[in-house]
Formats: sequence, C-alpha cells, structure tokens
Amino acid sequence: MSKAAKATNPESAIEVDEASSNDEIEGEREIGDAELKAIAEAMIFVADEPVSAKTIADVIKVERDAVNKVLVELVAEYDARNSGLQLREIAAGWQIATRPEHHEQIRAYLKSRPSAKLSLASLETLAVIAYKQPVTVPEILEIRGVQSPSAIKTLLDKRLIVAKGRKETVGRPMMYGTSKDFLIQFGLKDLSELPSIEDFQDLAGGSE
Amino acid sequence: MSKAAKATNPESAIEVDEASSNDEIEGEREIGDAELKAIAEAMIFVADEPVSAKTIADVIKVERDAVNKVLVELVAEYDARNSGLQLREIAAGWQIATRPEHHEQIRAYLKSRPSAKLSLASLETLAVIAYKQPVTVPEILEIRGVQSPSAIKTLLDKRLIVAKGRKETVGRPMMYGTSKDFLIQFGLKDLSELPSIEDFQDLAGGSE
Amino acid sequence: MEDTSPNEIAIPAPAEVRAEPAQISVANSKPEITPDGDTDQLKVTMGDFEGPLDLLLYLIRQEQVNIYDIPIARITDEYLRYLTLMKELDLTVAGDFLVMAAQLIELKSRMLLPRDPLAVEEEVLDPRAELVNRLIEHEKFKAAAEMLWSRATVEQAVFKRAEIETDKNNPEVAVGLFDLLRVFQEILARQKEEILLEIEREEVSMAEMIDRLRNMVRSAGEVNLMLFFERSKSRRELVVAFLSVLELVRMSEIALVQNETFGAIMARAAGPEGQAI
Repeated sequence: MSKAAKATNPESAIEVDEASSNDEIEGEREIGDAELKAIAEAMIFVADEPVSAKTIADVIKVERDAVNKVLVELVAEYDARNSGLQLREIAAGWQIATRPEHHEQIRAYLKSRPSAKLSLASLETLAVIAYKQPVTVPEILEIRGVQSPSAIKTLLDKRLIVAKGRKETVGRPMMYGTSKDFLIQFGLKDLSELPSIEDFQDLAGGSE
Repeated sequence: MSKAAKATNPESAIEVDEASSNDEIEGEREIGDAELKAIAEAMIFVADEPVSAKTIADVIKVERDAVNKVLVELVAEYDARNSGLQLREIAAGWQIATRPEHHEQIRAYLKSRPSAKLSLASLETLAVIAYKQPVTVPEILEIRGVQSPSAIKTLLDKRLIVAKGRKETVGRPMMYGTSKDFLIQFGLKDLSELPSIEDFQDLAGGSE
Repeated sequence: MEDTSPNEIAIPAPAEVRAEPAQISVANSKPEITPDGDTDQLKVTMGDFEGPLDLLLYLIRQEQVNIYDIPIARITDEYLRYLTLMKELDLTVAGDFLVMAAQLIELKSRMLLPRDPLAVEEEVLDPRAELVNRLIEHEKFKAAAEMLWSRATVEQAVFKRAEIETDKNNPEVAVGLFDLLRVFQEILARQKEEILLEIEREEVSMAEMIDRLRNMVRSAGEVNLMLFFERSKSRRELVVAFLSVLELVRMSEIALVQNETFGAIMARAAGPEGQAI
C-alpha cells in the first residue's frame, strides 16, 4: 500500500472502481461556488471541443446561471494572474487555449520536439531495414509489398538509416542499413542486441 | 504573423524561423519572470507529454534554474486558488492535469470507465522489473517462482516496460526495464520516487 | 452447489475447521476457504495461484506459523495435500509447483538428519534459510505490486487534456524497440499469407470444390457446413467453398436445413423440388 498514493487522495482508490453512472451521483449535495468553479474548469480542460454552460450544469446538476457566474469569474482570474492560458467563450462553448502573444515560442517548441516518432509506413520500412540490412529499395518493396520512397527519405532525414554502398546487380541499387543514431535512439549497444524473433516467440508462445 | 506577436516581440519572429542553434540566438532581450511563467505554462499545456524544465529553458533560451523557479511558483498558484487543475511533475517532466477528487464528475462528463487493470501476475512481474531493472526473464522467474512470459508480453504491449539490451551471460537473454509510460501511468516523477523495496520488509516478515 | 464455477468445489469439512477465512489483500490472489451457509461443507475457491511461493505463503498464514521457523514437515504435507486437491479439481498443476514439491521433500529429509556434532557452530546453516529468503523476497514484491496497484488507481482518477489542434498535426506514433520486431513480424506474416494465396489459387478450382462437397453429401448423407467451411486453407478457398454451396443449392442438388434456431446448418441431398429428403 503506497503511502504517497494514500496521502494524495485516500478515498478515490476505492471509489474509482465503481465507475458510477450519472444517475448515481447525488446531485442533492450542496456544491459550493469554489468547487463548482474547479469542476467546471477541469471539465473544460478535458473536453475535446468547446463545452457549453448547459452541459456543465447538466453534469454537475446545478443551475445554468450558477455555472455562468463561476465561468465569468474564472475568465477574470485567468486574466488577472497573467496566465499563459485563457478561458474563452467561442461560438459553441467554453475552451482553454494559449494566448496569441506567445505563439512564437509555442511554435518554436512544437517544432523543436525531438521525435523518435514515426508514421506506420516509416516504421515498417525501418523494421525491414533493421532486420534485413543491408537491403535495397527493390528488396524492401518485395518484402513490404508497398513502395516506400518517402519513408526512406524520412528515415534518412531523421538519420536513422544510412546508405551502405551499391549492390552489384542489375541497376546497382543503393543498399541501406541502420545508423549509429538508430542504435542510440533505440538504446542498443550494437545490432546483436536487436530482439530476435525467438525472443518474441518465447513470450508469445508461453502459457500462463 | 499575428499582430499580437509582432507587438510583443518584433525580432524573435525572424530568429525562430531559422531554427537556429542555441549559440546563434541573441538571448539578450530580458524576459521577465511573469512572461517566462506564462510561456512555460502555455508550453506545458500544448505538449502532448510531460515537458522537462530543460526543454522549456532551451526553447525560451533562459537558464534552467529560472524555469524551475517559475514552475515551483506556478504549482503553488494552482494550489492556492483551488483550481480544478494541477501542475505536477511526472516522468521527469511537467504536466497539467485534473485533480483526482473530481474524478466522478469528469468521468460522468467523459462517459468513460476506468480502463482495465493489470492482472495480479502482470503487476507482480512489473514490480520485480521496476525494482530489479535491468532484469532478465530467468531472474524474474527466480524471484516470482513462476514463469511469466504472458505477463511480460502484456507489459511490453502496454509499453510499460522496454528492452534494455542483452545480458552478457549464457544465452545472452534480453534484459527489461520500465519505460517512461510506466512513470506516467503510475504517477511517478522518476524511479527514485518508488518506495524502497526494503520498506516492504515489515509487511513481508510480519506474518506473526 | 449447482452454480459453482469450475474453480470451486465442495469438500467435506475436515475436523479442524478454521473459523478465520483467508486474508484477501488483492482479489483472486489467494484461495478462499469459507463455510458454505448452513451446510457443514467448506467452499474452496482456488483463486489464481500465482505459483508455488504464493501457495507456500498462504499455507504459512493459514497454519499461523513463524515464517522464520517453518515446521517443514507439516507445511510440506499441507503443500502436497493442496497439489492433490488441485489435481482433483482438474486444475493444471504447473511444473513450477512440482519442482517446489520436490524441494520441500528434500528439505524435509534434510531436517530429519541428525546434526553433525563436530561441525563448527557457524557452519551449521539452517537448511531452510534459502527458502525463507525466497519467500520473504517474494512477499516484498507482492507488497510492491499492491503499491503499484493503488498508485495506478489514483492515477486513473487524474485526467489529461483532450487532443488539441497541435496534436493533430503530428499523427505519428512513439516507437520502441519491440515495435520494430512486432511490425517486422506483421510484414512477414502478411507476405506469407500472400504466398499461400498464390499457391491456393492454383490448387482448388470451383469445379473441384463442387465435386468435393457433392461427394461429402453423397457419402455422409448430410454435411455440417461450418465444418465444411473450416476446411478451407485460405480466405480465397473459403470463398470458393461458399460459392460452391450456393451453386449446388441453385442446381437443386442439395438443400440447406437447420434443425433449430441458431443451430448448425446442414447440407443434404435434395429431392426434385429442392426439398431435403
């Protein structure tokens, strides 16, 4: 039993399992303005589209006016403390968003994000190259059954693969293999550390 | 280019687009604490995973200590105003999230159910991996006294553990350790936040 | 006890009925022995035994003995009694349980050996020490697992923001080492399937499939279509099988009958009016 977890919120550990339906929540309990404000804020935060005051009122089972009141207060609070975020009402409802004056830094951040992230096409191509290297584009096509020119370019751009000379065959196609960066990104000392099909079969075939 | 941004900081628009390296940037313009705090908050909000203070410092081009300072202030501010949201440190980064005490209303709004929990076998295997990492399958067997291939596969599928190279011993078995997702899903700042395994000694020996 | 699950059976209560039910810390982690209402029987739920160490820890609790001074003979007997019970319940007794049984029996015999009076005090290691250490080590990790469980529970009550505009510009997935292997296997499986399909294409023609079904109906009287379809080695062959059924029905050679709602669909030789005969 974790002390940390208990300290944070002793009740929720038990309650969560019950996953109570809307109806079960007793709307009768008086909800103070502060709590209403907090829940409304949390609800707007998790929503994937603007939330109307009515929706909030319906879920928390309070009057819509009460919700409107705390939302107006919240807007003022966000503004007053020069938050990097704003609570704003747009056509469909309420939404939390960043402020336009920081857009440059935000954009710079979004661009800077290093990504070990790959599209499925790139991932498949990388997997084939990792396990079959050195391998040519026609051979990758043969195995994947799909052309992958842009995937190869992406992988080269991300420095995950490198050219490994030409194959002495018709057309002398370029061969590719994984790079040092590939090893670093995937935390491998060398290629022998790549999990083998056997490693995986041991797991998949195991019964428990 | 937004007018708001231009008014705020006419030069940076050009610099950022060049995605220049740290050295090139003229970090001379003084960014006040209030602005730094606002930008850090906005950046954490848009990020789809926890953001480290270092990342924020690198993007805004300030000292990491300055970022740490405003983040600590921000945490206190969130707490002080009884926000429905919290700023918290998790998986070596910062994240904005709702507070556990409102989970019922949030769940009711999202109409979500708690996701399936891990089986006991998987949890025990995860505990062994978390405390003994990097650890091989035979070593896990030794501690648990049971084979756990399907538990390991489940943990890999859920991205809670990752391969950590091979052990230089007979058969070169794959070693496993916990992932960043593990920290996130269990609400941990880093592995040092796990209670020491010896703390469980009392529970273990205390059968009498 | 009609409504018991396969893991539960009723056994006659032994003389020493223990009043206290087993401690349950995490659901299904321990077998449960509880008096069953007004009958003088015990209901035994085997639960998910996570392995021999779990069973041993359970028995130690059950017998209320000191883990540092385990009466090996008594615990070994109990342990073997449980293995027998598990077998009677038709639960698969994993090899790990049998290995532990062997170790216990060996330990039991070593405990019976007289101590070497000439041995220096320090060299006299308690033969149980290793087992005790393993048990305690194991129990620590069980406690750690519970800690993780409660952390995860709290964490499930915390929500992150929903997807926003910037996420949508970045639909890529984070990739781990095993993703590479998994994806590579999927590609190979896909390739294999295509090759199989190629081979099948040359093998079973529509005419051959019709003949096959016709012969089966003729020789067996009726054919369970589900079984007929299951013989198909590929998706394409399945389609051919399905089409050949339709074709024979169209030609009034067979009729399809179903003896009960949702029951198996059978193909039978059809009479002149297309009725089953």
